[in-house]
Amino acid sequence: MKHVKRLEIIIDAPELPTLLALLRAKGVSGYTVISPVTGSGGRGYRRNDEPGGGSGNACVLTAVSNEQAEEVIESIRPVLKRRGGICLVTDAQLVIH
Amino acid sequence: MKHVKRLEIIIDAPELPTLLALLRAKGVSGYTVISPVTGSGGRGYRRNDEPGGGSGNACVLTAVSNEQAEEVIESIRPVLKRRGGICLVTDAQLVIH
Amino acid sequence: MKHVKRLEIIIDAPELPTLLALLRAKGVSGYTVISPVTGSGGRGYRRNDEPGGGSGNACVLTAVSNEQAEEVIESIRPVLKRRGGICLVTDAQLVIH
Amino acid sequence: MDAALILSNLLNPPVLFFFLGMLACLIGSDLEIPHPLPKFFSLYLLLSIGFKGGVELHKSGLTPQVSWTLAAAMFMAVAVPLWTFFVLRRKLDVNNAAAVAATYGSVSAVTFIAATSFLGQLGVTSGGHMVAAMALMESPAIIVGIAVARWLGKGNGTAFSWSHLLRDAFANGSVLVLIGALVIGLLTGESGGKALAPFTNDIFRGMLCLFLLDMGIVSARRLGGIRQLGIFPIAFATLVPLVNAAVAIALAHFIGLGRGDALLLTVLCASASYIAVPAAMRLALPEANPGLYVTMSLAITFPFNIILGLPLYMSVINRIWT
Amino acid sequence: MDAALILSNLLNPPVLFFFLGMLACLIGSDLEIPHPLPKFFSLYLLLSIGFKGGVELHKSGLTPQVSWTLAAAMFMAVAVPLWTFFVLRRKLDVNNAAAVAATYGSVSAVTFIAATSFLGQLGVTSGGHMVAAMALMESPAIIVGIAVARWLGKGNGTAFSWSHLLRDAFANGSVLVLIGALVIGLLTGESGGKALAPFTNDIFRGMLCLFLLDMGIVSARRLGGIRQLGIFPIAFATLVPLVNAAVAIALAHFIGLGRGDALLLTVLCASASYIAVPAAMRLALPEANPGLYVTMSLAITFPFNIILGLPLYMSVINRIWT
Amino acid sequence: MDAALILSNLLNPPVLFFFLGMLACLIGSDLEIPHPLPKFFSLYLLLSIGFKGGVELHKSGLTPQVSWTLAAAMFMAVAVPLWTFFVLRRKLDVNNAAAVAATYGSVSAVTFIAATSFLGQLGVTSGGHMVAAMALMESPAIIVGIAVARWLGKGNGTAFSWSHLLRDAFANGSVLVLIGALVIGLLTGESGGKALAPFTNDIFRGMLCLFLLDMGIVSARRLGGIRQLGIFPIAFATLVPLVNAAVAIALAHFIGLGRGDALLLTVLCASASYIAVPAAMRLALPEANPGLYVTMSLAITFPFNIILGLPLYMSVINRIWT
Ligand SMILES: Nc1ncnc2c1ncn2[C@@H]1O[C@H](COP(=O)(O)O)[C@@H](O)[C@H]1O
Ligand SMILES: Nc1ncnc2c1ncn2[C@@H]1O[C@H](COP(=O)(O)O)[C@@H](O)[C@H]1O
Ligand SMILES: Nc1ncnc2c1ncn2[C@@H]1O[C@H](COP(=O)(O)O)[C@@H](O)[C@H]1O
Ligand code: NA
Ligand code: NA
Ligand code: NA
Repeated sequence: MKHVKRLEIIIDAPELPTLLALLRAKGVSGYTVISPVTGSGGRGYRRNDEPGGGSGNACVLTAVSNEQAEEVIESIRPVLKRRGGICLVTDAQLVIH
Repeated sequence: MKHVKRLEIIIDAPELPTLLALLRAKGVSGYTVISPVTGSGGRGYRRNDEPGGGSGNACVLTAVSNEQAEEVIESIRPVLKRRGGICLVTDAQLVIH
Repeated sequence: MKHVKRLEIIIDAPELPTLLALLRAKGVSGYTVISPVTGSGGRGYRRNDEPGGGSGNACVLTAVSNEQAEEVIESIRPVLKRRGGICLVTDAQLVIH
Repeated sequence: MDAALILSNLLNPPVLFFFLGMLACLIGSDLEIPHPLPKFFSLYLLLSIGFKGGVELHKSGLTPQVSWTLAAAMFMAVAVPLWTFFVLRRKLDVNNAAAVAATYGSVSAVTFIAATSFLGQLGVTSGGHMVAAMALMESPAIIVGIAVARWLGKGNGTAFSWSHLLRDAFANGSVLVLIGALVIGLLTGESGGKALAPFTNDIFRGMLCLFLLDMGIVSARRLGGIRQLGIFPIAFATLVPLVNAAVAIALAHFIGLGRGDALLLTVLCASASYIAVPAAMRLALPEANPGLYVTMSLAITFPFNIILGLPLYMSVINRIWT
Repeated sequence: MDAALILSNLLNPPVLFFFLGMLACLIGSDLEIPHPLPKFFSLYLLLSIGFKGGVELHKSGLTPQVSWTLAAAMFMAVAVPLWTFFVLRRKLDVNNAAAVAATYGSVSAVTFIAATSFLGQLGVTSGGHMVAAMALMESPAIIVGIAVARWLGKGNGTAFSWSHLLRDAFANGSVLVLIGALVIGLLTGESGGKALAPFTNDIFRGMLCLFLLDMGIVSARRLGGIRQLGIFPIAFATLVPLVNAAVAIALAHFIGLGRGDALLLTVLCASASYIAVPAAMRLALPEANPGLYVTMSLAITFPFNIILGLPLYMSVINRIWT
Repeated sequence: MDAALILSNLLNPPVLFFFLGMLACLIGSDLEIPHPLPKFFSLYLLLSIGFKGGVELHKSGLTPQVSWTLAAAMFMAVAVPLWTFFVLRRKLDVNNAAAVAATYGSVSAVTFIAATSFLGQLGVTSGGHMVAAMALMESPAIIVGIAVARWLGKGNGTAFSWSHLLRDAFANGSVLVLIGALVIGLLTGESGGKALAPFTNDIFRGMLCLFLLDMGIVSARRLGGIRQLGIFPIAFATLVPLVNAAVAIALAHFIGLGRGDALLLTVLCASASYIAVPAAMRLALPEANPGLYVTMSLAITFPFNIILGLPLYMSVINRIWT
């Protein structure tokens, strides 16, 4: 088992491609996406019930090495600043094949 | 980065409005909802495949300040007692715009 | 509140029944399933957009006692080895009815 | 009960797709109708059946015959949950007894629909007001079940509240769509009926096939769970429909219904709800175990009625009516 | 404005299902059309309306009459977001003003569809090229809105880029399906039209009912939020459609449209977008608050047009045209 | 190969919607058909095509002609995965070679459907038993592929088991729906056929358009990935269909099929599976890379057949048959 940082990023669904591109640019090739998710925050309640579209969020879960973590977080800060959303960081252990 | 408690609450989907009302009542304005999710627990397996309805659960993720945490948890206990479900608490760091 | 290990297992969706059977075999009766989720890892990007099927993953969340954890993890290793996927382990506290 | 009836029931595409679904599950196929498609099919079926019924009722009007039928339906919808509750109480706790009673007091729209398409195949006519009867029978059992549980169920936290009770009974999504569509059909009448016919009538049986394909999968999944239920629920799930059917047939004969309407009333009384009631019970009686009442109605009573019940009730009615 | 018109509009099944949805939400029903079913319905409606319009346009061809109509539509699609922006700017910041202006400059396909089925009920004919007018009116408002925000909006990080602007305006999923289906209808003409008719025409009103049932729920959910908007947005959401409608009626009369086409042009100008524009604004103007522009168009302007607007505009047109 | 054929194929609404989907993806539109709607469309298409085929087969019966066709289909379904495997083995490991071989040995129902609607447009008749041929061709390739991989693939943990093999081949959801619907069509015959016709026939082409719209998006998404595949898979994905088509045409001519049936047999052999086989391979050969076999069949062979294959095969057949 390897000590890693578990990053959980919740952003506006249309920002997902941008975010994933950022992650890949930082060499993060492993991530899991849960989309759509709904929620509420500083920008109000996102019901995601708008006809033919919706205001859903996406939740991106990625386990990165403790070294990478800092850099990855800094790289996504601007997205959170511009489009809202959060990033939750927890210490975890990764079991992989 | 701010130290927070990451609460992960899993309850019977129809209880979601009640739960969110409780959270807002405690001043928790930020949360993310994943619904429906399925699962199994003391009340058996919830397949969520019942025609035209289903027995899904909802998963509510919320990052609250260490001070709030205790109070929020106590406020949702009754719901868990009455309708089942769980709440998982982890230490996390919150990155926000 | 009880100290537990929070296991988060992400695997190829068709493997879900196998995995849940393994968990139950180890006496784990409580778990939550989020499916489908998409993602990327050693085996490439899973878009889950294949017509009439899809390459989705499933995310299984289970809180197990610290004693159980080790054994459960070892029992699912072969699945991760054979079919890919990951297991993230975090320390958590469980609030239950 | 003659073989021709059984056969013409079995050779009905919807029923065959139900079997296909069961087969898929039993041979361990990965076939599944992912959420929320089944919800779409049930929504479509409730909307269409309700709307068509409303249009028919608009044509026929409220004749004495119709009123008698509705009265009989209402009577059964209140009587069945009451008598079954006291039977169930001998083996089950208050909450579970109340939930099962409500399940069997209410109706299964899809069994009703299967019955109408069965009649269509036999060329037996039936009145559109029977849909109104179905709509009337959805809610009373829910009210009776919850009320009984509240009154006899001591010390289960939740206090009794009429407003909650009525909301659980009528604000239920499925009930609302069925009744709403019925009223809309009544208001718009034949012009509305014509405008929607291609949607509510023509493609109806196809959508029914899709829904029953899913129902087959879903009920087969629960077959394993039946054993754990024990003998009492299994016996209840097969015998009580027969008793209710018998009473319904007598009633139908007494108020002089035609053979088609008689079958539909019988099926309504013999069928158990697995859409509206479970949803309502989950909200109102969370202490009751869905593994019990859903399994009974979905995995036992529904297939029983679809496969054996329809031809059986029909043949009995044929005997008596002639 | 005569009662008969209001009534024949209200007795339209789609409108009644819209009310049913509102009712469900207001009495706290658990009725909901789970994601992504509404997306399926809107996709179907856009595809069908676009395709049928293309086929019609293929028949009619580009007559002067048609060209004038399209020109008028284009003019309004550019004029409305401009004039409303400066009105809005008095109370709102640049981004929100631009977003609301784009919302009201663009069109609501479903209001248009409801208008056509309203005309159908009155037996008033209209031209298929009106769909082309609708398609033309979807995007200009988006471009104007974003452009204005970029030019007047100082220091909001994002730099101005034409390619982004055009992509946001035309690569928008809903716009693309509508325009794409229109072109496909144009290319395949009557043969294609006949082949798809059962899908695009016959079941159309039924699908519209399902979509409006959802719209009813969704708009009712937002009724609570209206109060927080304050008086200005509410007044804007009800008065501006009337102003735009008046201008449109004058324009329609000036270029000599028939009564049917006149109503459709009026409805296009009076309606506000809640599918294409919000999606585009979310991408291009994230700083604008969807709680404002979505609520205005969805919870106020849409019901207003569907319930009162249609008969009102029609009766005015009837007065003037005769 | 004459231009008229290409054109009449391209001016087919379903094909045009396929292009619309591709266009949407290439210009970076946010258009997408969210999960599980595509599953709904494919389920509908498989159910309808299977059911209609069964009804047709019920009419025609098992004539010698029909038997010969089915025999030829079976032969190709076994021969193709075998010969292609040994070609593929020169460049790919056992698992990938087996998975690709199975993919090309099996069939693409949607290519088949596009071919039938192409024939419909040309006014060329074809037999319903061709659907039976398609159903027969779904599974053998899966069996051959897995069997070959198990026998030649040393030391990949999983032991060989016939029961698993058969389940992977026949319990596959899509295969089951297709075969099940075929059998149901056979059992219910014309009466069943008539009852479901509005659902399975009338709205069929519309649903096909929706499905192909999604297919366009999905294949365009993978165009980028083609380059990484390298030259061999690309060549294979375009040349092998031509080889199989040639053999199929010869076979069809030899057993004296009509032009319509000949085209359908050709398309079956030339097409590659992207629904049933990938699902089965994922379960049985997880070591094989879906990025390879799905991309080849979905992003290269499918568009190739839909756009060029159909008119090409038809013109060759026209030459030879006259
Ligand atoms: N404290 C929180 N806990 C969990 N999720 C949050 C929290 N704050 C915001 N979110 C999620 O992030 C999304 C965007 O947040 P915001 O930009 O603050 O509106 C919200 O819709 C929620 O889904
Ligand atoms: N130990 C656990 N780990 C993860 N999820 C759980 C656990 N126990 C219960 N759950 C979730 O909570 C829901 C309700 O739990 P219960 O009330 O115990 O049936 C279950 O359906 C699961 O989704
Ligand atoms: N580092 C990671 N963080 C989060 N999820 C991951 C990570 N690596 C793999 N996954 C998930 O596990 C699935 C299978 O992983 P793999 O077998 O490595 O392709 C991927 O599709 C992702 O959904
Ligand atoms: Na009953
Ligand atoms: Na407008
Ligand atoms: Na093939």
